[in-house]
Amino acid sequence: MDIVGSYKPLLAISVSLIAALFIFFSGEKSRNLREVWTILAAVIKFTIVASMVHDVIDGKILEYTLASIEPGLSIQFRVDAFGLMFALIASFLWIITSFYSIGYMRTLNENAQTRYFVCFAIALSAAMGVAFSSNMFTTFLFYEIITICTYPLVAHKETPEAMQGARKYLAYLLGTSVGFQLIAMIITYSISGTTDFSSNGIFTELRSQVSNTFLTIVFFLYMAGVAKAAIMPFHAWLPAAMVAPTPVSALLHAVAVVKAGVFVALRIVLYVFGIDILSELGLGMVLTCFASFTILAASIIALRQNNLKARLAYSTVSQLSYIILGASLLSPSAITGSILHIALHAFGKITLFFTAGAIYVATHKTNISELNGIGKQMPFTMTAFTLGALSMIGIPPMGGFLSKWYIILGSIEADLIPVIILLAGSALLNAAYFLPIVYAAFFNEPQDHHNNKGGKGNINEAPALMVVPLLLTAMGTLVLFFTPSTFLHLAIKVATLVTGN
Amino acid sequence: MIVLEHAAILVVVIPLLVSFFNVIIGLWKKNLCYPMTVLTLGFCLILTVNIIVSVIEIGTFSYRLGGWTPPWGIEYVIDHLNAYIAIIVSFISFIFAIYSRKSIEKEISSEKIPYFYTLYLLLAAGLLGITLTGDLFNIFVFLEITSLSAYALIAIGDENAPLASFNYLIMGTIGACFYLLGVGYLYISTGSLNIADLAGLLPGLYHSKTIIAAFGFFIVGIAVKIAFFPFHIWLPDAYTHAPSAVSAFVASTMTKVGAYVMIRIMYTVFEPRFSTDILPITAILGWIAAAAIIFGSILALAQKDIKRILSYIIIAEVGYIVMGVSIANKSGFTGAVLHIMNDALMMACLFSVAGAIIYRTGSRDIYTFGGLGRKMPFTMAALFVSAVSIAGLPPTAGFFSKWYLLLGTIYEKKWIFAGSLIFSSLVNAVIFFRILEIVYFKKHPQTGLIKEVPMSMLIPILITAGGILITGFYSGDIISSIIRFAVPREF
Amino acid sequence: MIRRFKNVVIETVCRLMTPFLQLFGLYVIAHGHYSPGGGFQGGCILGSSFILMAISYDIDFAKKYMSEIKATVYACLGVIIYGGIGMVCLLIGANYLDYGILHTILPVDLARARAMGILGIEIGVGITVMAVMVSIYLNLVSGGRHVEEKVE
Amino acid sequence: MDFIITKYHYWFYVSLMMVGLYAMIVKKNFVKKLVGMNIFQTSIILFFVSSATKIHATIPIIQETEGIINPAHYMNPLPHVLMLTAIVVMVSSFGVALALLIMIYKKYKTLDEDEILDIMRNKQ
Repeated sequence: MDIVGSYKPLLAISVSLIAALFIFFSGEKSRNLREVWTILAAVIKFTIVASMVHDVIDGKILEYTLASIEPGLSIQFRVDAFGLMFALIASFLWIITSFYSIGYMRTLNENAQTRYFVCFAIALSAAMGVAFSSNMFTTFLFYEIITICTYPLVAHKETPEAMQGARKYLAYLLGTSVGFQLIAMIITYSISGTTDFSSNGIFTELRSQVSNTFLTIVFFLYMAGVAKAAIMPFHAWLPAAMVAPTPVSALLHAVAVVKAGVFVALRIVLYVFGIDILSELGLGMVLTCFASFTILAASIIALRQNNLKARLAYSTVSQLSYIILGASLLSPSAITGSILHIALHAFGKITLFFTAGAIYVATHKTNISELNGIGKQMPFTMTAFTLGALSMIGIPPMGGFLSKWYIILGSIEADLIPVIILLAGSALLNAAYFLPIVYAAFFNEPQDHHNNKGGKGNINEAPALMVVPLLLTAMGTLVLFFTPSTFLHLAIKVATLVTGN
Repeated sequence: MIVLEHAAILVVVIPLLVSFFNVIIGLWKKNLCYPMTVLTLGFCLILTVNIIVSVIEIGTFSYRLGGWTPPWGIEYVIDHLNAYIAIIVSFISFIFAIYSRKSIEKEISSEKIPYFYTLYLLLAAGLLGITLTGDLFNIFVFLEITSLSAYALIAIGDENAPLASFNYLIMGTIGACFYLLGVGYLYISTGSLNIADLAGLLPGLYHSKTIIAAFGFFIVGIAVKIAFFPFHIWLPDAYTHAPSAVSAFVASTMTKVGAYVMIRIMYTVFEPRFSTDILPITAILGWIAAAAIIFGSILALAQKDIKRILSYIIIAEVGYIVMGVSIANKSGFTGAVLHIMNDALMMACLFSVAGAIIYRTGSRDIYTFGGLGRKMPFTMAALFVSAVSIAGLPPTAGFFSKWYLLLGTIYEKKWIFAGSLIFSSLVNAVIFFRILEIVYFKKHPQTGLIKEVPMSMLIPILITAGGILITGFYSGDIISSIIRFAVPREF
Repeated sequence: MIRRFKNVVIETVCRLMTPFLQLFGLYVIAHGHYSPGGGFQGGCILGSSFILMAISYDIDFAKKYMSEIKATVYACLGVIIYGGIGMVCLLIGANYLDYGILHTILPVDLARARAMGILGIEIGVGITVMAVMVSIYLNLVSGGRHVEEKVE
Repeated sequence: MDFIITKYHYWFYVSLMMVGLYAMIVKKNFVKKLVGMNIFQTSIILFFVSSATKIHATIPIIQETEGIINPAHYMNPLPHVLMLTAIVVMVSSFGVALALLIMIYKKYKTLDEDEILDIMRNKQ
């Protein structure tokens, strides 16, 4: 574990911030140039992040201190295996999403595209910031930046519903993070004099000074503070945020934002409290209950949604809780599984959102009941959808299986057999809300009269700029099943570090 | 070199003298007043930078007026705290001197412009005088110079301004008189007016009723001056109806300097143990501050006039500072002092943005701001930055001071105080995101001809906004090199 | 609003009193530094002499001797004299307002230089107070009208 | 009783101060408020000056005819000087206030608080 000073984390964060400036000044007049900046930034960012993989797998930790406020309180970046994993996924998917966004925005001729790309770039910077933070303080800083700069993206359409959704989004995310997370963090600092993550928990050394009740309260404050992880009852913002343009839902509300939430939740569980304290106080169990409830309830709600994006949103809510569930089991395999799930769910869910966007662009349909026979019209898109859905359900040749496998292993390690039943039940529910779409798309006849002209077996795909990215991510879910080595390596590294074996 | 040696007094005297030159020059050539004012305040800014550099290097130093030795003569004592406040005041006054040109041209008749700059410089001189002097009575004199010029400046605003200014005058005079009474009591019992001297003389007299009464008068007097909660009624009217440049300058400096005087009296003239143990005023102040924060925020939420919203927010912000002071521990005090700077920057930015909007649209009603996000992108970006800061969200400056305030309350286990801080953060977020939503996402039919404000207004706005963004990251340096030394030793 | 009230007795008496008033004012200013009195008091007496004229005749009459503009300029000049003396001390090398140092440029000894310094300051204060008293009176009585008339 | 008589000047200034405060708070006419303010300030000035009194003392000035006087026989000049400044402050604030009142009168044609509030309310 040698710590190396390096500018790379700062570079990775600032590259898209600088790009945001360029994008802003290019503006609507030179839109091609503007898009070049986006893609350039995405590629550079991914290159920087990827260049750190080697060092981290070698056991090095890259560190950079931006500003030091007080001893124990600084804005500091530290690249460890866990953070790198998240950064890797987010930055890689940003490249793909950039192309997709360009296709989506231009085809629909959306307004305020400059604002959209600027905010997107900043959001990615902030997500990198969350990934690379070495302490709770820095994490909170970037966590809030994410909230603020995604707000315009949610309100992008400027319609009353969009405003309503954005308000809800802001109220949930800001209210919980300022109201709970900040307080919890300050309490942590006031007790321990530091907010630095440590692999066996900040509180472990101070165990004797703090009472159990107090720790429990702090833990709940923290968990309530990460509303981005969408654990019930703080999930309602996610479906509301679906008014955003689909690329936003795809990258931010399936990868960057919500994963930042889960990521922070995991940081808190593993690095602030440490698994020893949690298992001693039985808090892991409580969290397991909350997560299990969320998984089931969200799946059941998803069944009843007719809007495609709303169904995907509830599916996201339930899938995010898998990750929390994995961590809450506090056993090595479960933690490995939950970290893997961050990556695998990202690929699967982004594919699904991409397809939803593609369908909307090609046919302007948003409801599941209208999707009959669409598979004939958009074969590539719907194939990708099928792959994504299978991965969500967790059927073996798809990536989603791997992470569930590890979580099940973990629940056996933790002696929690009901969790296995829960996971099986949830897989069934997943199948129940995804497969009918696939069935309807490929096997039902297009029944509606007003779409007859397109329905005569003509292929009517979305633009290539959109279809290629979604095929790529769909392939990704397949490929990851066979070669998950990088992610698996990183995840196992984290799990061994925090569990100590 | 002579300039640097005498920087402490020159900072006060030069604006004072130039302000009177301004009148004479104004009779001859009106256009010269503006550059004179800007140059003078720029010079003051350079001097205060020098002052703070030498304070950091050599520590506290003093300047004797007329060469008389301290307890008899007037002494200017420069330590970390007032060097810090002085640089804030001179920076803000310099910024708004630049800003004022265009906005004042639009709001008052051209004959009165020299008088405006005269009063403006007097106000700046008074504020700098309050911060730098080490003599209680001198503080009173400068307090009144400041207040009188503020009354006059506010009265040149819109049609309701004279009435608002009159109410302010009555309240302000009561405050000043109470302060004067406090000075009188201290003088009767110790025979000294020098702060350092008093600090040495007073501890033996702490249980005397006269001293306790004096302390009470001081606190009430200053509370009126800084619009602390039950005495806040004059503030919203006065700041709403004043000309934009004036309300920006006055709002961002006067209450802060008043808070500085409060800190001086509570923790320099008196020892901290006086206000925590002997006369437990900190507990009372803390609760009132919590009430101020909550009421200020709620009342701000109920307004739709942008300047009135900001005025009520000032009341809440004053509550923040007083709360930090009254928590009486290291973090709370650090937070309060840091918040003086951050709040000065935020208020400067917000009021100047409000001024810019009024300059272009002529409306103060937030519901008519639709579509301004496109027409005035830079101004609105500044609004966004300061809104984020005032809601206490990172990475802006407001977050860092709020962090310290919260930390202070939590060290003392005062959960309700912490709750009120959080509450106000959230309410501020609601207020400003409502405005931002209108600005960026609503359309408004009459905004066709509106464009960005002139450079002389835009640059100050952007500088303050940049300051809000950047100073947060340097809070660590500011604390370790300045504020750390200003914290009373007992904490 | 302001009705002219003409009365020979009042006018003559006031006219006669004015020079004495002003002389007294000057006396008070000049002796301020070693007997009761000084710039403030002397300035007030001087100012009141103008106000007396304004009351006994009318404002326009008083303005012949001390108009708005003149009053303003005098007020500023007084302050500048005050501050200027302080600045001169500072420039010579002592602290601000340490007018003992003036003996290096004036042909007098140190004690005398201090007296001269304070006398200069009293004069400055006297001029300012006089001018301000007059200008407050003129402004209030005319309700700001005179300034505006000049403006328009 | 003794308490009241020995400290009678304080009682005097306190009662003056209360008169002033009463006028400032209760009176509806702005000029009366202003007069109240003036009484208030005057009471403070009296307080300061009375604190400097010393029976059978003289002014602190060296008079060549009388030779040097023991400093104990001087009155304390400082409160007087301070009050000179305070009076100046008072006069200026009084001047500013009167100017404001003229402006208010020009606009509303009255100086009564209630009537002005009525006018403002009717306008909205």
